[in-house]
Amino acid sequence: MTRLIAVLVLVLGTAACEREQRRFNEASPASGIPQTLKMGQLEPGGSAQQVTIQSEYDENAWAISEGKRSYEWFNCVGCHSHGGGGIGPPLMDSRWIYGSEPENIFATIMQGRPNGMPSFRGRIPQQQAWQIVAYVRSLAGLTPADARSQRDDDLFYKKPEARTPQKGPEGQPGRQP
Amino acid sequence: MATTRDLDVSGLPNFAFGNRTLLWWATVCLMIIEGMVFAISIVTYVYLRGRQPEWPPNLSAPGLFWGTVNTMIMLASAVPNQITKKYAEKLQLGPTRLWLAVCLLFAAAFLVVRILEYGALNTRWDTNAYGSIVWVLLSLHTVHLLTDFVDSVVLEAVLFYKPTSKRFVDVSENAAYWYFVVLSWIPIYVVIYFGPYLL
Amino acid sequence: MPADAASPAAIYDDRAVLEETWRPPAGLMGVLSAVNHKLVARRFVVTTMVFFLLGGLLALLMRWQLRRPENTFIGPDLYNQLFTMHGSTMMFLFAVPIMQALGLYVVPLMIGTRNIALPRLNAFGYWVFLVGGVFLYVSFLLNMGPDAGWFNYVPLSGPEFSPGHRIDTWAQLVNFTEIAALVGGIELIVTIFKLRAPGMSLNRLPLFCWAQLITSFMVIFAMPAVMMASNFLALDRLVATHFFNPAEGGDAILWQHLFWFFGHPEVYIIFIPALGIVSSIVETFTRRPVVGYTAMVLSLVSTGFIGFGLWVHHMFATPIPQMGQSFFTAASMMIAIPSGVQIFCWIATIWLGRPQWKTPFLFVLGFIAIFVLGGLTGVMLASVPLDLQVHDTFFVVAHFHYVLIGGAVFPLMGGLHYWFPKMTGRMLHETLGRWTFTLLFIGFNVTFFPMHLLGIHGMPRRVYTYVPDTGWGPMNALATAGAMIIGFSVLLFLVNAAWALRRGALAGHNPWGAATLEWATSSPPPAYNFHPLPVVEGRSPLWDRSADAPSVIGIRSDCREVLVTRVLDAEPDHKVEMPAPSIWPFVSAMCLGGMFVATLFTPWGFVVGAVVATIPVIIWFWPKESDHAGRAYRHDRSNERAA
Amino acid sequence: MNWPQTMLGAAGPHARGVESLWWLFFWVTTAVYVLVLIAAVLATVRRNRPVDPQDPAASRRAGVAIASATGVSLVLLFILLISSVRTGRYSIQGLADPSHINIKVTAQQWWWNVEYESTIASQRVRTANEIHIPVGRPVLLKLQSTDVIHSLWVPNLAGKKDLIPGQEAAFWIQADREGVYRGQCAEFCGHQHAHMALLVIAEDSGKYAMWLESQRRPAADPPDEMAKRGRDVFLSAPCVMCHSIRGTGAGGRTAPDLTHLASRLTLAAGTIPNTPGHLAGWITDAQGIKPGTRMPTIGINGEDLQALLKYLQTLK
Repeated sequence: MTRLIAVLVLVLGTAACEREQRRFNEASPASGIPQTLKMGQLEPGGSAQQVTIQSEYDENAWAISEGKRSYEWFNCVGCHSHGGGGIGPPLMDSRWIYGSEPENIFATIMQGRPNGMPSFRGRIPQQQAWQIVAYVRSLAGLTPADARSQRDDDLFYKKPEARTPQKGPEGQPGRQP
Repeated sequence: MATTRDLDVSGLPNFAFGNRTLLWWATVCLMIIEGMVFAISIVTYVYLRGRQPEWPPNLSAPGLFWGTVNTMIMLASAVPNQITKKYAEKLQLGPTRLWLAVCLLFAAAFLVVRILEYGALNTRWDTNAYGSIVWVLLSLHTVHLLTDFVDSVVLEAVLFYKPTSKRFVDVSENAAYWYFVVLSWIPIYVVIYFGPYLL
Repeated sequence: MPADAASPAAIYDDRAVLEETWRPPAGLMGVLSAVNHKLVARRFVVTTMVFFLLGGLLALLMRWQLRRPENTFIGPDLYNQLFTMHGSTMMFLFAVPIMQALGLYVVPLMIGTRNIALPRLNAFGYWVFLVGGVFLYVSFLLNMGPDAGWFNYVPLSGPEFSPGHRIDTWAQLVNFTEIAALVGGIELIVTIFKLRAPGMSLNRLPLFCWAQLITSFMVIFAMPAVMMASNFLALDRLVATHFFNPAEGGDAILWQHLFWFFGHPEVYIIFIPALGIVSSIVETFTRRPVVGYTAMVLSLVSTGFIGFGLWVHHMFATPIPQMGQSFFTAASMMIAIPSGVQIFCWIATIWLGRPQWKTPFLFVLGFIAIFVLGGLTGVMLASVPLDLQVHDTFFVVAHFHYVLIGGAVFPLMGGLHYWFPKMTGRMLHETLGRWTFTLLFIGFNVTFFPMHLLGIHGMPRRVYTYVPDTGWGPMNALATAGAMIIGFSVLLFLVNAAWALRRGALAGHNPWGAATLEWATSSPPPAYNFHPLPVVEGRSPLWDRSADAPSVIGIRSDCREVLVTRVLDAEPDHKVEMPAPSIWPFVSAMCLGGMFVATLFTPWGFVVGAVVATIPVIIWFWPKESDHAGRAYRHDRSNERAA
Repeated sequence: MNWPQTMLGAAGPHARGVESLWWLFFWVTTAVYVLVLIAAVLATVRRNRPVDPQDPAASRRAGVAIASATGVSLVLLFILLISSVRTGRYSIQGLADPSHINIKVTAQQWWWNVEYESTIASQRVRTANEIHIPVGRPVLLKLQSTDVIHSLWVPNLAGKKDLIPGQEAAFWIQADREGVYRGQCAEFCGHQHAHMALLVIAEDSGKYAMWLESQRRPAADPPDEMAKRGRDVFLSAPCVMCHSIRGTGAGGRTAPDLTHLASRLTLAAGTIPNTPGHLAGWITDAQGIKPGTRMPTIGINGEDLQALLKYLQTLK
């Protein structure tokens, strides 16, 4: 019985530790863009083994809140507004033109995309870029709920990300489900 | 060394009503705490009102109908409550059970009406500071209605299960607390429903 | 009450039967279901002292980081958690509860009754407190400790600038400790009003009991403010209400008003019981009742009242109208008068009496030396222009440590040395006690006096480091050295206590020759405290006890019966049966704890938790055989009938 | 870098009023403290004690002594109260002077944004962590905060004032002597609350006017080839996302304005002196100096870094 409790506390511990970690100066998960990046599902021969980049920023509450601040400071709000879209496509829904995995979103930010998405390579430092990636995924509900941000001290334009329903990464291009 | 001046207390009764009992003083302390909780919430309401030019801010004031109905039911519930207290202090088991059941009916009534009251508030708790404080005021009182309802149900069950003299003291104290819950609704009712006009 | 008709004749005033009726059950179940006020209170004192040690360790870590400029021993993130945990532990988990715990132990003995008024509620209060403390420290070890200061100003502690659940941990801790304090407050008020021994009218109530009574009333009036504030903050953080969101009508200063309306009475809730302890010690060790009993009681009452009227002196730097601030300057200065009167009365008592140089009395002298200085710097802080210069600097850190350590910890250490023989039956070692006092006195002054200078030279509070060119290095190093000395003295006290438990001299009934009733019982007192119940004839019951002093007879020994007396003149009124030990307060506390912790993660945790927590409370109230203890109930188990 | 930061070296009328009040309080309270200590010591060690500790005559005399001591403390407190309220009223006295200077100070997480207001747009000046003021003239600071509560405190000139988000506070400072006075944020505001200092540089009106004039000019063109290359490095590095240099394409508003960076005495809100070495350290490893600050770690080194430093030094 005590072993069970010990395991429980350990699991709880790692989850809580992970969410509350404040990582100030850390190399981001994948500095370069991995070669496994694909835009479509089609490929000759059998399906190769898919390398998954697990950005630990997804579960980190502080990284997501820093990502939210960078999202507003770097004027992503100008086109995507607070996730609802405008000139740029909405980020809260589950339709991902270029893929919803961390490395897909990272590539979109770095390379830019046609129809107006500027390329921020060299302009947004790596760590802040990955924090914005984590925040964008939390907008769509792809990250664990208890790490997402609550309301902010501004006008109450939408429900905070923490209370948007959790969505699984169902059927986007670039990554088999 | 028993001396002649010893104080013999063997003849004293083993229960009492009103402010002679321990429970009465504990209930008074509880009423002070709950009273302070309500007072601070009302002060917060007035403070937040002071910071806004327009109140409620671009929302319509809460509908008066259900709130007033509920206030009437609560005030009316004071009658069976007083009768229950009278019979309890006369240790008459039958009438106490009956009138406590009547009190429960009233309690059920104003709990149901309270659900409709929430609808008449015309705001959500997360719309703005006005919505937040109004929902907190109403919910705080609702928690007290619920706890009072559950207390009375348990007391009624105990009166059927094992009615000793101590239980009558409990019924009398519960009636006193019922008064507090009903009377503390009056200032909250005035603040929630007439705040937009008075303040 | 058992049905008198069927059972054999009730047994009155029989010590052996009394012994059996009041004996607490043994084993783990006995520990979890104990309701005897002495068992629960001793456990409470030990738990709060453990939190005192933890808080002290945090302080040493902070001092070690601050000992030289730009130190990298601890980073800003951990340091913010350290000083928040130090503040929250010392204020919520040590200072307020230990004064109440001491009251829960001593008050029933001092007023001559057998148990606290609502014993199961007392057990429930302790368990809720324990769950809260363990919850805070487990969160801290999981890197989830609060990190926005013990008073947690919004918007830094709001949802936007404190991501994660660190601040929610603080909000739930406040709920736990408030419930424990409120419950303790209710019990002490009901006990002091209704369970006093016959003859102990209100004007014969010992000053320690007056202090606990006034503290309990302050608890009842002040604590709801912080409960509402922390729950408003929790709602803002979890379900997006807007109490503190300036963009949607909320306000950051609302938090400061709500918190400090509780905050300032809180420091008097810590300080007034300490005044009670000092009065008890001064009375015993000068062998003379304290001069000016009425003046002392009126001073306690007026300190309690004025304490509610000066919370804005924590907010002089906020843009609040200047005229309002002057009112609070006057109120903050006025509160120095009652404390001054008490100091003068104690000095007069020492002047007239015959002081004995024992450890408790040394702590009282230390209290006078340190607290008076702290009170005078408090008068300085009451003035708006001066406060605008030294607010939120190390000058304030020095001030509140002078009035809290000087004003509360010194009397507390004196009180622990004074009542240790009564609680454990063993005397503490006198020389070790003197060394504890000397080291604490020296260490305290070496640590906190330089902080006055640091504050005047511009060092703000809550900084994890400072730039070398500010010249604050040497004084901070001195403060760190002083902190080490304090650590040694606390260690010495632990050694003294551990040694005394095994090999301390046996303390008889009244080792200090004191006057109050708790010294009429054996050390440690039996489970039923008094047999027979004493009748009180004066303010110092044991000193002016006549030869043929009457006592109370006619209380049943075969069930846990207690005499209830009237509030003003303590005339016997009726008798009440105290409930027997029960496991349900423990279970209710655990369920309530589960509810609060679940609320941290999902708002539905509150709804489901509330339903789950109601069940054990109903079972606790539900009439069961196990509610009654004593021989009276063993016969008529079978034919239980309506009374 | 060791500029004065103490309450006892008053360099302005407001701080001087408080300093004299401090010494009044200090001497009164010290006297009271010494008297109480003497009374306590005497009471403890006195020899000829009354035979009966509770003899009524002695108790009555003690009662009179207590009453008189309380009376004296009441009078002393009243004196302190009156002097405190009078000094307090003085601190808002500067409002009457119409020729005051308007400066808007916005506190952000862990630096101070200073804006010299003017009705003419081109006359406006935006700088950071330094407030230049002319000697002898009252200055009105309009205090705002964009995130959490901060508190502006320059002990040599005046008390402190909180900057509350959602509210604007007015705050008067005035310097009577030339000098550089250091101040620090006094309300806990997060990770780098410890390194959120600011400097108030009081200079005579002539120097102040020259400084203001130079701050109004946009950045000068880089004189030599290396500085020009430094500017290109600046415009292609992450710096442009947050910083602004008037006269170039960089227009970020969320970080300090670098148009006249080289004219400032310190970097990173008073944490490090403004030398090329410290500037290089700050650019490449900001988190090392102020862990948790909003300045990210920039991956520029070698040749680019030297060019960038050269360019930043031309921004006088």
